[in-house]
Amino acid sequence: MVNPVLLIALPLLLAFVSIVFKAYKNNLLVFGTLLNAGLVLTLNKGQYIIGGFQPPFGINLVLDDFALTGILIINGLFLVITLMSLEKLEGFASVLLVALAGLNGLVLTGDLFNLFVFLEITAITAYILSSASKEYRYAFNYLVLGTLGSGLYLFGLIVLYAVFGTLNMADLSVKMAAVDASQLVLPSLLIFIGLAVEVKILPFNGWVKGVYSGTNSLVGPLFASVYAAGMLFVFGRIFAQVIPLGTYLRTSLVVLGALTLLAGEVAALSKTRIREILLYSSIGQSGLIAALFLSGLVFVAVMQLVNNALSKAILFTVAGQMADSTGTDEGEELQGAFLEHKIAGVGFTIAALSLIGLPLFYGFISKMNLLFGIFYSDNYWLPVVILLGTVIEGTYMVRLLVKLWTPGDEGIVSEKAFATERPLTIQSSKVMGIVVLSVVLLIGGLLPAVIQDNLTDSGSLLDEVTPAYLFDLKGGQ
Amino acid sequence: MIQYAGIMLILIGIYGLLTQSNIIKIIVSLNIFELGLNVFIISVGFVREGIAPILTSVNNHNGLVFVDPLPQALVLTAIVIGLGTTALGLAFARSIYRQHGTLNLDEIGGPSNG
Amino acid sequence: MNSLMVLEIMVALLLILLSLLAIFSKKLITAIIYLSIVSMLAVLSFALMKAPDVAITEAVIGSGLVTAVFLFTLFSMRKEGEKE
Amino acid sequence: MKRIFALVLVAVVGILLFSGIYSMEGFPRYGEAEVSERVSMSYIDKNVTRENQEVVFGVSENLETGSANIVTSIIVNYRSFDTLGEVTVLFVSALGVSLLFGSFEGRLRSRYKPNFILRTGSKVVFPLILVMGAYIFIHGHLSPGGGFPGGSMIASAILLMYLADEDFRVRIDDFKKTEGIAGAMYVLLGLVGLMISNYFLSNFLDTGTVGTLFSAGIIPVVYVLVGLKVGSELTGIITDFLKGEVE
Repeated sequence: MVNPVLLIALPLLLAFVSIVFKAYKNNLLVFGTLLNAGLVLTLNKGQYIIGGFQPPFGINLVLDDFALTGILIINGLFLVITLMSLEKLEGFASVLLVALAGLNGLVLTGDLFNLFVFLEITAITAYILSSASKEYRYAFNYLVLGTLGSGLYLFGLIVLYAVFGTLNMADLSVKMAAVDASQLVLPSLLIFIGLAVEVKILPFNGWVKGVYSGTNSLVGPLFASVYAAGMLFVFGRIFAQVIPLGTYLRTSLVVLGALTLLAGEVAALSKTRIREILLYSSIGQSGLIAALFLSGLVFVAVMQLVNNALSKAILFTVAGQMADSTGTDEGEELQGAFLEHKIAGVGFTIAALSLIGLPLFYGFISKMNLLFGIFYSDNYWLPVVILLGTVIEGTYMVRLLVKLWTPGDEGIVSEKAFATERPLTIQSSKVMGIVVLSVVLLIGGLLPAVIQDNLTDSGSLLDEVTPAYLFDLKGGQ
Repeated sequence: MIQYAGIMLILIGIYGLLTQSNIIKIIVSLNIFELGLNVFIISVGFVREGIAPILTSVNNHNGLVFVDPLPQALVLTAIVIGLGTTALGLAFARSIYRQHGTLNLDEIGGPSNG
Repeated sequence: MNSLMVLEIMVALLLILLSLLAIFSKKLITAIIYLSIVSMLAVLSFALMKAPDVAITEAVIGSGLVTAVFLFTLFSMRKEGEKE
Repeated sequence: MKRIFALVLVAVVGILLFSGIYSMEGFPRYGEAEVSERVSMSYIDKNVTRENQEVVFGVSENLETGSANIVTSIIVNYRSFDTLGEVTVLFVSALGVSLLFGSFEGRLRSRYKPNFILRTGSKVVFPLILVMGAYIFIHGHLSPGGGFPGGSMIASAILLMYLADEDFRVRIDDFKKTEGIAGAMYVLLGLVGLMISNYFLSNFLDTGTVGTLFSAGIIPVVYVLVGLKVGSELTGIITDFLKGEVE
């Protein structure tokens, strides 16, 4: 039996070792990501205690369906993205190892303060990675907002500790369910704001524009898929399973998520640079997924999250590679770029269409489930908002695809066909990664059962909003 | 009393973050925010008749009234994490200064924080 | 007991006053020094709240090393830095 | 305008905070925390199964954790995983700082020349501070302090040398190696615990009698590692911040 703490401990160990043997740090990174991706496949569900002290006194790791889906996505995508962009590592190999450990810890931990520690680890690696673009003022802006956010999260959890006397998630969720929800508005709001900074919910997402728009083909997909997925999983864990929200608070937070969705999609419509379009689409998707988690629709939210993570990994890799090799990601200047890079182009198209939710792709399955799920939950305005968002998303994505697939004004495909100074090159490692991710999206669309059964024990999360891992806390007291 | 001061410090820190445009002053505000938070956390575990949570040859058994040790352990962690972010923020400040020749975010023209 | 409460109130008021001064001071160097004093006061308040471990750590890290790192940063760009 | 807006916003947040916190049922008034209703009670009793037992300084033996300092027992035993994370935070920020300052050469110089007394004085004080730092992290389970303040003290000794001697340099590679090895040892210690007792970071050594130097199982070992690691990390950060053009 493999203990999931290894997913955190081994990358950390390798990160510490990589400081001593500097020359081998890239090899250690590849080894670590491969090791983690392998370990994920051998895990058994259950509760794993750290230090030998039973919860709520000690820290525990919780590996239920939800967390298992999270670490599968995180470790799998981390491996693919790292292997795709090894040439972009620069000095960041040790930082990436720590990031891997931090992201796994975020999803696995069953303790609120331990979550804060992992939140800070992950956030600090993100600040460092966002300085890869040399736009330090954006990285600084992110640092200030992120630190403020995690500070507010800490504030909220201390208020909870003062009242309930425990930090363990399962213990807290039981104790909080016994209290009138109006008593919990303040700590819930503080924790919401703290996480909203990282999850990119309006109006706390001021950092996203600067940080995402300058990312390269390594940092872009990492942020938009792996980090985003990790943070959303944490958000889902806390707001769908731990903290009970009162009706009014729940509705207003869902509205905030829906507003984020609309604002993101509308902003994306008016942009011409590919990475800017994608970053606003990311904001929109985060708003959507957060709204679903807040409505208690955990299962469909996870599906949409997986779809978003897979698609964004491809989209940001291609967009980042365009910017890295040609120096621009302006849609006008890259007209017809895919005619010379058909495989990458097809991958990009699959990802974009899956993101919109067209049939054949995984996105369709997730969007159908999502709409039915919401209708069954007696909410009639949210599906309308989501459909509206989808229409807007479809408009700009198709417009972008048409631009990238059709040649420019001259009508000739040659090295002068697009107006960039340097030609677009895409390394074979990236093409292979894109193919792998596109195939996953296609399998998910054509044979949904394969992904569904592997990612979650299908349906088990749909019915249970309360955590499945509740254990007997009163024992011994 | 000290608990109120902690909350006030948090508010002063947030006010500083909203109004300041100088990078160093922003980091100072962030530090004040964190200090206030730390004071608040400790105050949550304070017991007026309690003693410090260390067994010594004088206070030698567990039946005595101790202040809550857990918030103290949490604050120790928070202080070190705060040091990490402060150092990184100041390193960014220096890189920004090298890049733009100023510490004023308004002059650089990036998105202002808040 | 009573004198301790008076001390607590004084520390609380000083904390608020000095952090306001730190935020509103025109010169960066004074802001940093006020921050250092606020940190020292926090050490005092930790000691008053029976948290010796935290007090020692904050004294060494908060008011010692953080101030030093702040000053080095300012020092490295002192020409512009002192104007605000 | 910006200031008025900020003031209004902060005032609203403040009113929400004060009214929200103090209207919560069960939020303890200042100085009246109910420790017995929190998980901390078990940390004080050194027994998470909540059986009543008496812990007496210098008498009780082989408890769950042998540390006389209850805060230390939380940091290194009950919530050791947090401490590993905390060390990692410092590690990764030191890494970030050195990445940002990687291209800088030379060393900043002050306007004031250190005089003879300062130079000799600090050379005398330097080993004293080092010993003090080491004392603090070795005795972390008995007295206030521990790995973090101890390590910081070592770093401040080196800071003093930097200030007192313009030509003082540390061999930063050695510190990086110490940092990496100490961190790796911490994780390995956790993995040994995992192998011996099936729990990561478990306290697998004898805990001895409360209040004696060799009494707390892995606590002194962990604190020595943390102290070395924090000391070398902070030294690294200080050295990086002192890099710069020679003016």
